[in-house]
Amino acid sequence: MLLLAAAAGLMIAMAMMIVRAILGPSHYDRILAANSFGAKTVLLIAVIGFVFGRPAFLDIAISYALINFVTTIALMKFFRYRSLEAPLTPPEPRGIGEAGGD
Amino acid sequence: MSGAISFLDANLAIDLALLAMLVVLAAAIAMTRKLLAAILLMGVYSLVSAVWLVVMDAPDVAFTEAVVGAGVSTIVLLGAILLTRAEAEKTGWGRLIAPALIAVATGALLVYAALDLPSFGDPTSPANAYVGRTYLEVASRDTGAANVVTAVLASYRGFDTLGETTVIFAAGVGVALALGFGERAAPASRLMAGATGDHNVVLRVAAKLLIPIIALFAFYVQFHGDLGPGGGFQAGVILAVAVILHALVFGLRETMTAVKPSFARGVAALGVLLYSGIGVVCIVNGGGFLDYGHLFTAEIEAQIPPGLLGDPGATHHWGQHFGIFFIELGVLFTVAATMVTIFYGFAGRSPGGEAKL
Amino acid sequence: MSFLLDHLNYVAVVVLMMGGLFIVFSSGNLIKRMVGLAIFQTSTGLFYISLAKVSGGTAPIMINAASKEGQALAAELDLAYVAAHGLDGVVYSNPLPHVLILTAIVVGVSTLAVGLAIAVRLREAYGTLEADEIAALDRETPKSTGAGP
Amino acid sequence: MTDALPLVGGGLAIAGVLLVLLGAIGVLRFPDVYTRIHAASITDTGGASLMILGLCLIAGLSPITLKLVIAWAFIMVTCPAAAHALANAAFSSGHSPWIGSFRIMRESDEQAAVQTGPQTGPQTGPKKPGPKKPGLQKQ
Repeated sequence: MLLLAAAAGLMIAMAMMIVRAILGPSHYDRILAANSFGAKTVLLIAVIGFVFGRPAFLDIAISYALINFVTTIALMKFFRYRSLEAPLTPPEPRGIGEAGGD
Repeated sequence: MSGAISFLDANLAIDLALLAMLVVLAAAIAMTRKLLAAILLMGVYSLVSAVWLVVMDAPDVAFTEAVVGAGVSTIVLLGAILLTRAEAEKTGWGRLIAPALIAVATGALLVYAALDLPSFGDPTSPANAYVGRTYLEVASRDTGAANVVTAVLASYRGFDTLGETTVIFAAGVGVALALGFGERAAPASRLMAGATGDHNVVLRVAAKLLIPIIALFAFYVQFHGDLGPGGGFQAGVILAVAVILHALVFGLRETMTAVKPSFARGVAALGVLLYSGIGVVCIVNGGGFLDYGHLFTAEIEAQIPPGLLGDPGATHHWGQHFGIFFIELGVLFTVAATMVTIFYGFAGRSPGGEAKL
Repeated sequence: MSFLLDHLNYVAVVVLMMGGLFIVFSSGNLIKRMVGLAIFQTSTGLFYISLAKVSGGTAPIMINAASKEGQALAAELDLAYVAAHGLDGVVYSNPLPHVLILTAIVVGVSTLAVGLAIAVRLREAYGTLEADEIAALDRETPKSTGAGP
Repeated sequence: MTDALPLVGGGLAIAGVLLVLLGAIGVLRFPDVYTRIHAASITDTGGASLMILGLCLIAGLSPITLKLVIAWAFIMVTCPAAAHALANAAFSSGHSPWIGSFRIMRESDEQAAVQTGPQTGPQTGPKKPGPKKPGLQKQ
């Protein structure tokens, strides 16, 4: 019963994220909402697994946690750099040459 | 667990709440003119529908929807917008009337038809009572796989899955023909992504940490597919996402030296070849196409030690077991390599100026 | 459960489908149309999965009915309901639609990519993504239609 | 003792959800991107930690606990990294915080301001810090 309440709370939080993703106003707000939505989704899937007695499906939650990150990076890179192919270089070297690269 | 609210009510409540979210999201996508917002909401839509699929007892489908809908399709759409433009033309209100009428009329017809369907969750409905029930009864015994979805996908309906895999391969070829293999990707030195003031060290370190873990997780999903949700399709997409993350953070050129476009192409073809090759081996050994019972001849089967996979007393299905294993491997190769090829095609086509060619 | 609740799932899925259809028809922009098509496709999948759901069922991944997990699941079930439908032990949902939709999703994203690739080429050839403008350009210069870059 | 563990776990999960809800309210109500990122990222990681700890208590010692811990580890790596990347991208593309422009911070680095200015020109369409403020304060 406690877990069911937890699932309900998570879904309310997800609905709030959807509102933020629709309203914007800037694209960064939308990415933030999508990313945060993904984090809540991970939790919701874990909780649902326990509520319905099959907690073995946590693999899906784990894959969400990973994929969500990649999508956020892609969106961020799109809005910031208008490119998917450009590398994210380290900041301008301040006297330390190429250190910190790869 | 049984308390004031029963299992079924909880299931239905979560189900309807998620469907309401989906409807809101679809309406928002229809309203917005900003394609970027539409794509972002599309990603959220996939996430919600994946949670809904978990509630509907379809963890395999949820897995696929999660990695495909929220991962690859968002990135592919972003790549397409990058090469075109991010805003749709405004359509006048007058232009919306006819589509709205069509949609409402079709919807009304479909709702009318849907009301004649057996009620939701009916175990005796024609869809659930016959072949699905039979699969549930025999699949585990026939193939030794606990996950009935994997058993049906790779064994009973193996021919269908071969077709799907080939379609994916063909789609990869189509994208490559239309957009190239990313050979226009600019050398890193020409790209000014590391604009002054950006601190990308955290991202680079996190990505370096995550890329091998994502790849490892892909293989876990691949080889765990018999026992839990997972399999070649999901694992292939996750593996491709690892490559895509590398390209996003370290640059496309860098990735192309690690995973060459020609290598990706080759692996995509190899996957389909492996899949159909297994089918041919079965024919050669006296069975039908993809008839795993004949994957190994009797002499080979006799040489496999009985306790190879744990319990020596259990009846084993070496043909089924290895057949499913290799076929999922073929699916993994094709899906991963095709997704990488598609990403190369979109990301490697430098925006702007190409129309003059 | 009432008749409406029994069919609400299908109705909601039909609404989603029509949302996709509306986007496809109403939007002139080719990429927006692809998004609409993707929504339509996803909701078709949702419809199949709703058909496959069995009340009180669980995911079609076999669990040992004697294990702790299996017993917990079986304890949730109404025994009369199980007996009336000729089921035994843990009830599973129908796996077949899951298989169909699983592959359809991956095929869907591949074909989406093909559609988007064609849209990108159209944009490169015509300089626009609006279907109306492309058609107008075609009518103006019928010769140049096939001559992409 | 063993009967109490699920209850404690459920309580922890509820506490985590309350934290997540607080963060969601913050994301909805805070006035600009940076404060929203702040609200979302802290509560997401904190709420996730509490919830997963609670679920671990419910699951007991089993492979599921291991998976929960793995999921937690991934959340703890990806969420802060994504939040950082987001804030960094918003900042360096010239997004002004609600309290005012951050040009003061940039004065030491005038060249950077000149360089990033035109580059980010086309994509700053939706940020309109001026007229945005009053509307959000009224909420």
